[in-house]
Amino acid sequence: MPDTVRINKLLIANRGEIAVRVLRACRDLGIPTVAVYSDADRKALHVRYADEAVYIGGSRPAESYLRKDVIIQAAKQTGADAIHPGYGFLAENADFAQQVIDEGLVWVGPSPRAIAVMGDKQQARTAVTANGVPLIPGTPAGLLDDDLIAAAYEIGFPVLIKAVAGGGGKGMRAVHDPKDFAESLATARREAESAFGNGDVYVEKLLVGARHIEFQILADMHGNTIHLGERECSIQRRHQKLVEEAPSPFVDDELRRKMGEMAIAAARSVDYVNAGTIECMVDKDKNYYFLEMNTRLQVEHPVTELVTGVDIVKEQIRIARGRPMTPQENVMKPRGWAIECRINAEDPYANFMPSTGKINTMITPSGPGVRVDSGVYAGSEITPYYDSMIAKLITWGETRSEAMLRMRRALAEYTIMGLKHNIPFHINLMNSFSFIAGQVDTNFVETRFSMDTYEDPPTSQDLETAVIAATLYAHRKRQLASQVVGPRQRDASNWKWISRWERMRK
Amino acid sequence: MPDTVRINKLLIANRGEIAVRVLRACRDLGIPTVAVYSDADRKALHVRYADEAVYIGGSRPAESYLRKDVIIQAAKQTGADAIHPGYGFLAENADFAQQVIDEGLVWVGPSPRAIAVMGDKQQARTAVTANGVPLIPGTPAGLLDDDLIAAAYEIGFPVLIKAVAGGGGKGMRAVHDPKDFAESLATARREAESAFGNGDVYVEKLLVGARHIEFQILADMHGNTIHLGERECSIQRRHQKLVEEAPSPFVDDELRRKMGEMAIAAARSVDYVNAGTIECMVDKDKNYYFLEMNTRLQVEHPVTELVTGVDIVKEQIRIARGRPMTPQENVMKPRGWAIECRINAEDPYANFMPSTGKINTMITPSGPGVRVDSGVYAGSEITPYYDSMIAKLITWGETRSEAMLRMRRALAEYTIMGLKHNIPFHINLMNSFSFIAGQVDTNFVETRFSMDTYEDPPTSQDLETAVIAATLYAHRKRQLASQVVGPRQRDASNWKWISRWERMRK
Amino acid sequence: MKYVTILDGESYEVEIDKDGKITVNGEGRDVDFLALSPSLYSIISDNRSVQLVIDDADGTVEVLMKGRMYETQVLDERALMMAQRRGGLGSSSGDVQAPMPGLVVAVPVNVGDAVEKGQTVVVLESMKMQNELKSPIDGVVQTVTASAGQSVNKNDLLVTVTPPEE
Amino acid sequence: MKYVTILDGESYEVEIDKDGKITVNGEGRDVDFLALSPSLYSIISDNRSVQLVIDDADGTVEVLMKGRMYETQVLDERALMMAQRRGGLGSSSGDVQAPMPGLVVAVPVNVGDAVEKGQTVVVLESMKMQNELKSPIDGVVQTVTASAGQSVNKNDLLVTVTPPEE
Repeated sequence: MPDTVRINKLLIANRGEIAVRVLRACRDLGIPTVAVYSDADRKALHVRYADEAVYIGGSRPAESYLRKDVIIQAAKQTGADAIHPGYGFLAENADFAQQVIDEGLVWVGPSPRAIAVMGDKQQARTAVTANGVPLIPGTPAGLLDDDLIAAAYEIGFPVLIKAVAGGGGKGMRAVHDPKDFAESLATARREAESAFGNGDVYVEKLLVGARHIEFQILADMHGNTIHLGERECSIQRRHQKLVEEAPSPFVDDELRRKMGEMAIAAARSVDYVNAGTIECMVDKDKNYYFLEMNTRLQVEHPVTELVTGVDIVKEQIRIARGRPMTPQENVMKPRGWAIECRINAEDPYANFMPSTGKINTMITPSGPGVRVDSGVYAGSEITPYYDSMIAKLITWGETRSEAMLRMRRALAEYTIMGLKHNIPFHINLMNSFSFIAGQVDTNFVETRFSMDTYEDPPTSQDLETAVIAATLYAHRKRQLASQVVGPRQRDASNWKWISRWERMRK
Repeated sequence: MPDTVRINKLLIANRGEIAVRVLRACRDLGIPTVAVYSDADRKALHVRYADEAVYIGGSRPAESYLRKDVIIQAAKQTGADAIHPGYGFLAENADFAQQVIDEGLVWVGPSPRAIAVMGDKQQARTAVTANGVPLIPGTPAGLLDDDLIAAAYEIGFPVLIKAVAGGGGKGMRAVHDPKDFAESLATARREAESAFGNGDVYVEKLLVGARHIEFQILADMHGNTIHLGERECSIQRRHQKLVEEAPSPFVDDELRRKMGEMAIAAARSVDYVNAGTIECMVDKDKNYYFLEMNTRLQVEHPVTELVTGVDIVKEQIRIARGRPMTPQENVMKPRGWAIECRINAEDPYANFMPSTGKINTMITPSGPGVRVDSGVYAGSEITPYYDSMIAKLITWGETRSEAMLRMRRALAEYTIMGLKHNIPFHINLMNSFSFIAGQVDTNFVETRFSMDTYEDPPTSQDLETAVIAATLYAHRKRQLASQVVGPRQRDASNWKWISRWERMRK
Repeated sequence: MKYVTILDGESYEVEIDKDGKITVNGEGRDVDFLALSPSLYSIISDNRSVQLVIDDADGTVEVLMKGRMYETQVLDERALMMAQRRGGLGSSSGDVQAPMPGLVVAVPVNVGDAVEKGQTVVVLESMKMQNELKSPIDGVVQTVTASAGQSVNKNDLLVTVTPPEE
Repeated sequence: MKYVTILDGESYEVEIDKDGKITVNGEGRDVDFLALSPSLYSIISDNRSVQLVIDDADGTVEVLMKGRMYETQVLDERALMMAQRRGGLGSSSGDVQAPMPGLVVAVPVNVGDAVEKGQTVVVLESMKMQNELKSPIDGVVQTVTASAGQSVNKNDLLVTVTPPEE
């Protein structure tokens, strides 16, 4: 039986919305917080909301958020006795977890061994197979290019090239035609090398028309391991999730029971403790395969929170303290429906190109059934140093259709100006018949969705309103330009200009 | 059995947060919306969020939001077939309700007769007494000043002077000492005359140390009348509610059962249909008295929504359509706890003086368990024409203490700049031991709470931080002032100034 | 630059050198002070992160921090000397101005009346509420420019009170 | 003032008189057009209330309304004449600029190459993603100023494409 420890102060080794999310949980628990920040983040919301904030270096992650020693030093210096890693950065770094524990601090996460095993795709496959978990056919890691191409032929195209160290779609490429294999392999290795410092990849069978469905696991030090039901994450682009929901419109009680048992078996294969996620692919015939385990808090955890009533971050802290977790049973009957849209600084009209800049106007949606997890505000700067997700918009409803209607409403309310973002993408997605019907797979966005065509075309009134607005805009701009006085006129009345300038300063 | 009618488009005869709240419900139901607006509200959020918006006149309520004919004309003109009145303005105007019905539109509210009876304090007392509802001892309406003073002596001081047409604390005065009676009476009559065009008042016994507790009623056209449990509204100042919670820390199951039955009996006494609220006073010995019935949606309805899961505005629309309401049983076991803080543009450091101005910065709290119902945004103007409530912050928790911790957190996150507001009041209230212990009555804020004293005094570190900040602020301001160039220097380089001015314009 | 800053009757000597380094009563402080928006500031000092609303009026710098108001007076050397010569710090003004547009309902004082700090001198109706404007100081009513029934604009001077002769 | 505004290949004649009154193809329209913040506008027209994001670039006025993008060209009389003289409306530029700071990973084209609209001409790494920058037009690569391994700033010109001779 583990000892219960106190957490007197907690350091969050992260930034952005997830740092704010963890801060909020600590506030709700009455635990004082320490934020860490880079040069680019002095004005960031997590720094503003934390009780203490420690500067840890330059804007690039390698200069700050990835510096293990500096972060541990920040905890020591402020008297923090626990570290929550969020997701990304050092969250799945077993060495860091070990270092935290060796320094006598509480690590809010699973054991370094569980992180290491699940972080290595091959070790993970070996571990879960021992517990009877089904896998997608694939190769081991460490093969040379020639062996990989041979294996790909053996598995049969289409195949997926995946980075051994990967996550979040980086270093991942689908190959449908054998002739594209060499080029895709090179790109995947390059991306993996650049993102993780490790260019090793492996190949596995690509399931066509399959869904990405994952199970939320919670496990405490008292031997309890449960699942909180599934999340549907098939709305992806280039293997990056864009929309998640809970429950999945595809999962019935029987499939939930079977997959849930499998997910628990997978977690138990590494004696998992704390919150984690079992990612699976599910084909049209409801065959399911273990993809990987994410040994951390997941971006999309809020949809599970809204349909289970469990505050997953609070439970993480509770579990890390050695206490029994609050929920004790698998969630077989989620309450209502929740949908999350990831709000990214990416231009859906320009191939989802990331956008940087300063947010000059922001109206955040609220009201019944709406939650926003965000790390930005009007006045904050989106820099090129970190990933492009700036907020998560989550809605809840009694039914899937109520959750969708609320999401449409919330998206219409959400106003973010100053940079390009993907809210228009989400608005169009929520109007797409396939999405409304829940008929999606992981290729839906890339192959069956477009920002240029609408199932419900604009009315002539819409077109006319756009024309009028564009014309008035151009007209005003032209008038404004004609009012700009030329240099000769300016000299006449210096004083007027000065007073005008002074008025501007106020 | 009533016919079910369709609502194809709904007009909201209101402004501010409650107009936004009703708009959101319509959006969630897929019903197109029409907003109405005055000169002052062209940029208001309810105008931005509605599908259609009709200009109805000048900024003063009498020139716009109180113009019955113009509002009904706006509905006709846009093809709206239903009107939701929100609260305030015409919400409890029986003539307006009748006019709406006579025009063949759906009135989202109770019958004109129920409004009329409950709107007249004396008729209301007569009606509910017939159903065995207990009343506070008091006088009838229409008495002259001399008769009122005589009656006051008979009832026994302290007494309360109340406007017959009143609501929201206007035209209401507590009198503890007989010698103050005449002056308070004059003030109450003057306020009532100015607020409602009716200076008639009556006198009733003032219960000392009593709580304000109210029950939410829902009743449909199918003969169902239920309550959704109580709200505790004792945190008031000058009879204006500032904080509400559900459930009440004072109400046990037995009291809830008894008061709930009484509330249903009161509603049934006027054959009430739609959402309404029975306001009661409850003394220390759990004696309870009917105060009045509010025949409309209540400002504080969200706390009930959060602990019952019922969307009251959606139910109002459902009921108005003649459909059976969704909840069919009294709510005897609220789920968790909810607290609402009214965010008012009032300066708690200057006797709660209302404040006007433009909001230049706003960060709205969010995350788990937080809801904000607001009608403002950064850039919107708070004018002197309407009441000072600009938003409602509502938090939910499994327990009262979790809801309070979340409220503290949300208040700390809430940033509104550009005018004075009462968030500092709420922060201090949430730290007050009496509030934390739930030991409050309707006089708590005025008699036992202060913004100048803290139960937990500032640390020397806090004091020093304030001193450093103040000094740096003054220092910078001084430096800035010394940089303003004198007129002689300006002439030298006209071009520099122009380009500077042009940069400013961007 | 040397300042004396007064809070709750206590004086703090604050020195800010050209590089922005700060000492308080002679002890060095590590302070990162940043404007987030007009009136809104962030301080990180010895790792403590605090958000503050700062405004000034009539020589007082008001700092609102974690829901608490700290009223300070920041005096540079010249101001300190002048204040000491005047024989006291921070005597406040007796002007009563309209805090917002509204309608004057009543003016319950006359020129020459002795009034106490906190005594109502004007009743102003605005935002559907009757607001009682109080005298900021003990003293004598010097001028009354407001009258019942009059509409006034924000910052209009309504009543002035002067301190009693000593 | 008369304008011809083009949307989806269709031309609308829009006239705005000195009082701000508007006609579209000769029919009067009741329009209340208001700036809410930079680029954000509110229109109330015949009671319809719509929020729009409007921006312009290279002669195109982009209107984003209810999650949909409308690309328009607004031409006054002179611009219309010039466009007609040029023989066409709205030929777009062949410049490929860096949309954000980043690292050039690859430049898969050379000067003189024929490229199609939408063909990748530069791969730029930024925000931990590899972004493929495409040619905006069919044409021939005229200049290549970017090279693999190079760090570039926002708006740096990387490649220019000119339309093929006709």
